[in-house]
Amino acid sequence: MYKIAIVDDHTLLASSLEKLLTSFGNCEVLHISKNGKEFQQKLKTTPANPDIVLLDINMPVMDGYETAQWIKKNQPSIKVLALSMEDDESAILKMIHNGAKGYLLKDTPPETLQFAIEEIMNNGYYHSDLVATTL
Amino acid sequence: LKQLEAKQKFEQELAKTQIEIKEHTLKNIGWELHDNVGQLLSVAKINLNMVKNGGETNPQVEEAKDVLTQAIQEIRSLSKTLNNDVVLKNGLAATIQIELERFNRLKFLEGVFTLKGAERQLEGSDEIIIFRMVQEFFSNVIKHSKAEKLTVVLHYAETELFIKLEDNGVGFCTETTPSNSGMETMKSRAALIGASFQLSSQLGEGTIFKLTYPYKKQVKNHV
Amino acid sequence: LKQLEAKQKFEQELAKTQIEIKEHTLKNIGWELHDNVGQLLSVAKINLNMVKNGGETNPQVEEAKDVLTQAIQEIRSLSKTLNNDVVLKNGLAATIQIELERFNRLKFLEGVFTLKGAERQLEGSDEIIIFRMVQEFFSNVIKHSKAEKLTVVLHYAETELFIKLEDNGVGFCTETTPSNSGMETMKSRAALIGASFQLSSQLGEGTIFKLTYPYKKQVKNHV
Ligand SMILES: Nc1ncnc2c1ncn2[C@@H]1O[C@H](COP(=O)(O)OP(=O)(O)OP(=O)(O)O)[C@@H](O)[C@H]1O
Ligand SMILES: Nc1ncnc2c1ncn2[C@@H]1O[C@H](COP(=O)(O)OP(=O)(O)OP(=O)(O)O)[C@@H](O)[C@H]1O
Ligand SMILES: [K+]
Ligand SMILES: [Mg+2]
Ligand SMILES: [Mg+2]
Ligand SMILES: [Mg+2]
Repeated sequence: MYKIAIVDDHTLLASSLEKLLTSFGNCEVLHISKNGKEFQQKLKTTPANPDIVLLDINMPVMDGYETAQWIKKNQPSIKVLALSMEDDESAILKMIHNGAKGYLLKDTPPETLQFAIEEIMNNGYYHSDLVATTL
Repeated sequence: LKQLEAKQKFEQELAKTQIEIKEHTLKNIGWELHDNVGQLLSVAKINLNMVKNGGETNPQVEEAKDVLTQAIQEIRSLSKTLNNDVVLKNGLAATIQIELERFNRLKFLEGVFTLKGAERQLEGSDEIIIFRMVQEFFSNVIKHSKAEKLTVVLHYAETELFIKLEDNGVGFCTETTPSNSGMETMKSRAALIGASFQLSSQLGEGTIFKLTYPYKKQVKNHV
Repeated sequence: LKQLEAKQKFEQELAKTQIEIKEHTLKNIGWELHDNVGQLLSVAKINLNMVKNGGETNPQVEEAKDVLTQAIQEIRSLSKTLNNDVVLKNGLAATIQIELERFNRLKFLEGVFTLKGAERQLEGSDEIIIFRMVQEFFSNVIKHSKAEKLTVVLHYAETELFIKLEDNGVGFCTETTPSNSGMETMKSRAALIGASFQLSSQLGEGTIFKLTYPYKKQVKNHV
């Protein structure tokens, strides 16, 4: 079972994602946080660390850029998969620069999400066409 | 004289206030569209992607998914329109191009864009005023011409910028048609930035707009 | 002097141009949202309503429908935000109220509005400037205060309008905190319309803004 954490301020979206991930059969959602600060808290209070964090960008209090940077510095074994509405180059570059192992749009088909998780677990990264053309 | 000055200062501050309010509105809309409507549609799509029907796909669900994908794409393009507002950010050429892309996307007409010469950054205020003149011509094309095609040429020559806008619509008789506030404003604004323009049209022949803008002193190449 | 006048005229025309471009953008967005995104969502919903599953309802399809209904509602509310831009159309009180409703809807904070006395229509330009001052205070509340509640009182008294805005956020030390362009602009604009205001705050106590605007000659009751 891959252990996944979700960080997204859009609670409805986060809970839909949780259901989707659970439906894959090989993923288990450890916890959901509304921003980076809450995520830091959850890391402290939860015994198991996630393998992968699905990380939103636009969030109040502590956004995705800052959170990715913090993870890179303090929890380098946790892999960040950015999941955002934003499709502009600067957002993608910034997230990859801050250590994200992949970048998906929120309306990505489930097969792609599942494949990205597999790739990141097995090869350490997943670069979709979107990222490949940007880099 | 003092009174006149005070009045002018007031008018100017009022205009600035109105710009600020509009900017605020645009920012709010961009935010809300992107972070709220866009995400809701993603949620709907995630749900539909989870619909299992014993291996078979349901045609209505598939169609709904396609439509949602389109709607999300529309919202992304709209954010682009919102940002296009800041003329100086992308430069004149890109700003005009985005406007044409919008016409293409919404199937208003076919917009064709050509850039000649090396784009230069003009004075910011002049770029804004030129863009607004182009926009007024575009509005007229959409409102009056019934054209299917709109051709735009931006030619950055050695000492001046030439702009040629052309539609293949119904045209009008320039001698008998009274110009309205749209064309009148164009005239006074062209004078204001030291540009000259010419509008030629004939019934049944489409309409052509030509503008010449001599560069001012400090010109830099646009990045 | 002539040169100064020319420069002022130019600045004014530039501001007008910018307002026009922004209005154009807002109009395009309103149109595209309503006629394009809105329609797409309706199509998606019609499709989902046709999904038959042997009499049984599918929970994912049902959830998707609910979410689409929300998104369609959001788009309707956005049109309201778009139109709110035209301050004079609805009057100051309604315009402020729509702004507060937006905060409530997006769960930024709880906005509470009270109107005392009979609303009067102020001079159009003054309504715009007052609205912008209120908007700047609101921005500060959202940006700096971490407040959960924002209380607004508009009191149309006999000879003046009183406005009281209050948040229950973190507050700040008004003596040591340098005012930025937001507050500075407020000061000069208040002077411009003959209004006075006062900002009081203490760390941990929230922030209160009080404005007094004496009516000018021609006042009518607002319809
Ligand atoms: N591209 C065009 N194709 C056909 N007719 C045009 C075109 N451009 C302008 N016209 C004619 O010239 C007239 C004057 O244009 P003008 O832009 O001054 O006013 P308007 O578009 O009617 O109103 P507004 O003041 O809102 O711009 C129009 O009413 C129309 O009859
Ligand atoms: N409602 C509030 N709650 C807490 N602090 C506030 C509030 N309003 C203002 N402040 C403090 O006062 C400072 C000055 O406000 P001001 O509006 O002048 O500048 P600003 O909001 O920082 O920047 P801008 O120029 O973009 O408005 C703020 O930076 C903030 O520290
Ligand atoms: K986002
Ligand atoms: Mg978000
Ligand atoms: Mg016109
Ligand atoms: Mg401020």
